[in-house]
Amino acid sequence: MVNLSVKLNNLIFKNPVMTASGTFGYGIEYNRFFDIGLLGGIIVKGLSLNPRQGNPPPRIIETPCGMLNSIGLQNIGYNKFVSDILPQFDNIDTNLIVNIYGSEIGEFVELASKLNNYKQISALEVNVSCPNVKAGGATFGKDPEVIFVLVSSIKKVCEKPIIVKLTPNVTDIALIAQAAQSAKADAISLINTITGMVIDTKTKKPFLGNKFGGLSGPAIYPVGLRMVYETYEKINIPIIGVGGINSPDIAIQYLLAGASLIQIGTANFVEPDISLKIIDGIRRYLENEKIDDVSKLVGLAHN
Amino acid sequence: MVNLSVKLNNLIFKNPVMTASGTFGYGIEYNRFFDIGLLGGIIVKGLSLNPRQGNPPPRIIETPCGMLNSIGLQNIGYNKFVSDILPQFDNIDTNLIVNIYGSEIGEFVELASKLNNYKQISALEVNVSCPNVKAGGATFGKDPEVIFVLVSSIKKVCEKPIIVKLTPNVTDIALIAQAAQSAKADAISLINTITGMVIDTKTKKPFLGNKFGGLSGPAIYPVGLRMVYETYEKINIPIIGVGGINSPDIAIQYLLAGASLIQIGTANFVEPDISLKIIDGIRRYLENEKIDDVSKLVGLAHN
Amino acid sequence: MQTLVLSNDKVANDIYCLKLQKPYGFDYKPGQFLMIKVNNLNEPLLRRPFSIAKAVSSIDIYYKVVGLGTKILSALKNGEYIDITGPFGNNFEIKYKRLALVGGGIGVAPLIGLKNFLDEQKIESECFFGFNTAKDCFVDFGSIATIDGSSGIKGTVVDMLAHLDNSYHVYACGPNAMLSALCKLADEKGFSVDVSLESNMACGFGVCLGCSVNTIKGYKQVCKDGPIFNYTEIVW
Amino acid sequence: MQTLVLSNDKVANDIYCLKLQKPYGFDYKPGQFLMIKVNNLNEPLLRRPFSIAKAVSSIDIYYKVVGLGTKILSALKNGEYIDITGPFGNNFEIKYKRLALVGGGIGVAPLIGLKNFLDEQKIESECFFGFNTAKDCFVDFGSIATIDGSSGIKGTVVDMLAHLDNSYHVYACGPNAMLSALCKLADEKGFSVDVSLESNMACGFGVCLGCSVNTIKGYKQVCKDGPIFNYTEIVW
Ligand SMILES: Cc1cc2nc3c(=O)[nH]c(=O)nc-3n(C[C@H](O)[C@H](O)[C@H](O)COP(=O)(O)OP(=O)(O)OC[C@H]3O[C@@H](n4cnc5c(N)ncnc54)[C@H](O)[C@@H]3O)c2cc1C
Ligand SMILES: Cc1cc2nc3c(=O)[nH]c(=O)nc-3n(C[C@H](O)[C@H](O)[C@H](O)COP(=O)(O)OP(=O)(O)OC[C@H]3O[C@@H](n4cnc5c(N)ncnc54)[C@H](O)[C@@H]3O)c2cc1C
Ligand SMILES: Cc1cc2nc3c(=O)[nH]c(=O)nc-3n(C[C@H](O)[C@H](O)[C@H](O)COP(=O)(O)O)c2cc1C
Ligand SMILES: Cc1cc2nc3c(=O)[nH]c(=O)nc-3n(C[C@H](O)[C@H](O)[C@H](O)COP(=O)(O)O)c2cc1C
Ligand code: FES
Ligand code: FES
Repeated sequence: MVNLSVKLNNLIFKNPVMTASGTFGYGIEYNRFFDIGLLGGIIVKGLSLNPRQGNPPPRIIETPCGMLNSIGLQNIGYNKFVSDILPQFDNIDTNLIVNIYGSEIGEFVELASKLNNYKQISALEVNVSCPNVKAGGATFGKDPEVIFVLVSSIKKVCEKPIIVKLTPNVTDIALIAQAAQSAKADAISLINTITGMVIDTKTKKPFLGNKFGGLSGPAIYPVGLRMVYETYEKINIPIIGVGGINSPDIAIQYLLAGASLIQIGTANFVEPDISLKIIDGIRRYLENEKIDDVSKLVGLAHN
Repeated sequence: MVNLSVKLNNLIFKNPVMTASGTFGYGIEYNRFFDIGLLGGIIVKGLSLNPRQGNPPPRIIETPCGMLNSIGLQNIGYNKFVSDILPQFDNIDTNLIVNIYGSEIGEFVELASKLNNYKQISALEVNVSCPNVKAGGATFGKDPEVIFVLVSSIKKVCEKPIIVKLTPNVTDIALIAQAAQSAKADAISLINTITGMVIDTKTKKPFLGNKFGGLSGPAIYPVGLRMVYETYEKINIPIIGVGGINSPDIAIQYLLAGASLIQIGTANFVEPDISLKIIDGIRRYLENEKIDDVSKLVGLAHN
Repeated sequence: MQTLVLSNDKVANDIYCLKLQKPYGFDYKPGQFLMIKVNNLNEPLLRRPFSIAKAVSSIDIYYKVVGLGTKILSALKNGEYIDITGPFGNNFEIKYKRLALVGGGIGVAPLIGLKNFLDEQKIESECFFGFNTAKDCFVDFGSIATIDGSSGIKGTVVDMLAHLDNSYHVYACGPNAMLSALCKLADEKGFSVDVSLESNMACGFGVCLGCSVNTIKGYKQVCKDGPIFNYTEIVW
Repeated sequence: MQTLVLSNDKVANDIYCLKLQKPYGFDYKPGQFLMIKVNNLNEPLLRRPFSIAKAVSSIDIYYKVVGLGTKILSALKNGEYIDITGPFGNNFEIKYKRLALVGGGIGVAPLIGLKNFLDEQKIESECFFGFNTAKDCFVDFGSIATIDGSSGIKGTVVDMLAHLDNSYHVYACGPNAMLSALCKLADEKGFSVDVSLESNMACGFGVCLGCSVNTIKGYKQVCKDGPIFNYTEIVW
């Protein structure tokens, strides 16, 4: 029997496979496909203090082995989230992680301090990397000093583990990760989407209502993997790998590169129960390789 | 009849389609497939003063809708290039552009000043963006000040148009392009490859001999397109678009985003005569749209 | 869910009818759709949405070849398997009015199942379908209009609706030009209209938030709040 | 070049023989290979290299299903078209020595064409082919060895070569383990060996510089300087 469970601070993940923010709704929607309690964790759609409308349509377009999205953080807002969604998690046996977004530092802090009160929530993932909102987000994610202030401020008001999710659209991602680590972040998620665009040659205009969108899907996995590998050599808090994972092989590549946990994003749309297949594939790989604990894979590619 | 020709300084390109450095050998190799004189231009494999061995194998691996390469600028060096290759271009009626690389500024400058003497060469493309060499290259491409000094120095010793080819692995590509423009670059090529990696789960090691490689192919086109679009709003010298182009539609998207010329890279491996198909496709698009000059497409997506 | 292809035949110009083995316990309401993964590769990456035209002995889908996904679909042979998810979406609500089904081109597809359902329930309805030419027509019932007059009356489907008044409720699906002509007529004559909308989709069940349409109450999801909307709700 | 598939049959465990219509004027030398685009999509993106096993009435390729590209290839039906480029690469040079052809597994493929050529030229040669089991064997000539003894002698192909001495020249293709055993024997017995090498390839004709192999004279390109190299040249 192999051990698939992973520890992060005091949190136990029953396996290293989580679902990525914005690709798994509020989790509940997937119960029609499988028991979401089987997952290592669920990261819900980016939440803000107030409800957000999101960007004008069209919001998605397919690209070669990928897709662009410009959802723009449409969400139901804090109040509705705690009243309607949280109670549904009372009896779901997995880690619920709330991805949070604010248009300024104060908003992040207020939201984090409020969410700190809910026992259903295992950790917060701070989204400093969404390319689809005008104010705040993207800028935050690119400046190590802002990251430091943001994360320090959140840590002051929230006792739950703080995961910082970074944008790949930077020159040196490890530098930003180091700033988050200095501010006592508990883990780093890498990567959010890569900014891209598609132009409609019929109308001669950008296809997406918001012009730009975030590229996700298998196309980007070599980039996410490289960033995990690079960052692993520069920080000593856990890394959560995300970007293009849609097979056990790619998931294992992320673990070998240095990710302690991984997230499945776009692949959830294509194959709703892909996470289970990946958990199973990781288990079988460990059995074949006669490795008794998934944590022993982490970072092996650096040896 | 539509006009496909494009002017850059005093250079006339008979059409906007060129072949990208490193994907078209020294050009001659493609004569077995079609008359390379039909191209707008040919950009040869990155040249350095001295011959280079390149990186250890394996050097390529396929990824979803893309490929990673870590060739490491293997090339025959200046002497052999001017003695063996250049004379073959005496009677080829297209623009020959030499992509140059140096491990320090002095080397770039020396090479540019030597190449300045050869009438077969239409322009130089300065590769400040190759991620596969340890010294120089990649760092150059990420620091606007270094770019400024490098390009200014080259401009002093070389009268031919200087095209600066930038790396996409930066936070703000338009900023780097602006530095090149200030240094009197004649055009900007966007983009080189995005750094990525693949790990072999059998050996648990990075697959490529050089660990990291550059991601190219259709997977990256939304990223290249976005960078062209962004940069077009910040500079007023011509942009040459490159990254994932393998169909007339994508080529036209680049023109609409603001590229005056485009380059075909990885697609040359898959379909050696793809450039001709793209030239033809652009012509047919212009005819259908009743646009008489390809230059009228450039930047239209910004309106 | 891997599903057996029973047949996949060309039924008109660029239009195919795909029949899939009905999985045990499969149930749907007229207006709902499936998401189909057309091959096992990463290209095309996403599933494609298709209305269920009928699900009596098999699941029937009518589709038009417009791009890569539908082109790949059209090469499927009986005996092969494809992966479906669904059914998703809301459904046509039956109104206690005189009912007219109005479809244009491939937009006729979701109305076939509705007609079937209404017939089963012994609810009367009139059908009006428009095509460019006779070669595009893939239904054998209802009143037909073609732009070139090669079948039925010459003109658009909306030209056949002069008799509709406020006692009617219309179920419509078709190209935007048709829908806007129809809605203009509805404003004039006072009949009500439910339309089935399209949008690029990634998931099909409300989690990606990619398929938004602008309504008078803000953005709604075509896949979950729709695909069927009252036309007065939509900000066209 | 779009080329008609004449047949594509399973000939052994996971091994298929693909026969393509020979384009007018097509010529090749034994040892050369084709680059095949297995479908019209961006996945798999790159062409795949395959040795030409024979090109008499048709172009014959023997391939083993090992990954996505070869899996897609195995679903091709006669009457369909695939796109080939080539032939590329150098070829087996005929030496004026006693000749032995030594192949392991799918590595036997390029030697089939060489054998054919030698027979045509009335040049004598001995053939030794090794497989894991009888079910993997797809040739009907030569001496066979199988690991499990289910066909021919029990053992590896190298076990059949004890009689080779420095009067012999060997043409070899197969897995690395076989090649290194063979080369060790060659060092002992003094026979010379040309091997056909493999590498990941993007272009197949020397422009991407992706298929390098380390030789005593520096990196060389498997696609252009090879795929056939004298084994003493290679830094193993
Ligand atoms: C609820 C619902 C039900 C549907 N039911 C049916 C049905 O029953 N039958 C049927 O035939 N169809 C139906 N459709 C439409 C069908 O889903 C599409 O035709 C199909 O997804 C096309 O896929 P494709 O891969 O062939 O085309 P794609 O290549 O994906 O192109 C499809 C469309 O996407 C857009 N597009 C893609 N790329 C670009 C680009 N670069 N620039 C601009 N535009 C682009 C274009 O509008 C193009 O026509 C339905 C759609 C929805 C939402
Ligand atoms: C000159 C030449 C001649 C050849 N002749 C023949 C022939 O006649 N018959 C024949 O059957 N084969 C031949 N081959 C080999 C054949 O080209 C390959 O088997 C084929 O390209 C495999 O393609 P695929 O898409 O099925 O496998 P892929 O999925 O591309 O995998 C093929 C191999 O690539 C490597 N690989 C891919 N991805 C990864 C990864 N993430 N990590 C680690 N490794 C990876 C593995 O080694 C894997 O086995 C020849 C090769 C060369 C160079
Ligand atoms: C439709 C969509 C919506 C997303 N929304 C969010 C979000 O709200 N917050 C966030 O941090 N990341 C969001 N992401 C990014 C994903 O969580 C993930 O980082 C990214 O898609 C890369 O992983 P993938 O390639 O597996 O999809 C979103 C991605 C997609 C495709
Ligand atoms: C095998 C290979 C070698 C390359 N060598 C060079 C080079 O020597 N100099 C350079 O500036 N760019 C080089 N490039 C980058 C390409 O010119 C191009 O910028 C990049 O591949 C993106 O375009 P594509 O997606 O169309 O291939 C190389 C790319 C590949 C795939
Ligand atoms: S398609 Fe994903 S929410 Fe509608
Ligand atoms: S495969 Fe491109 S150089 Fe050999």
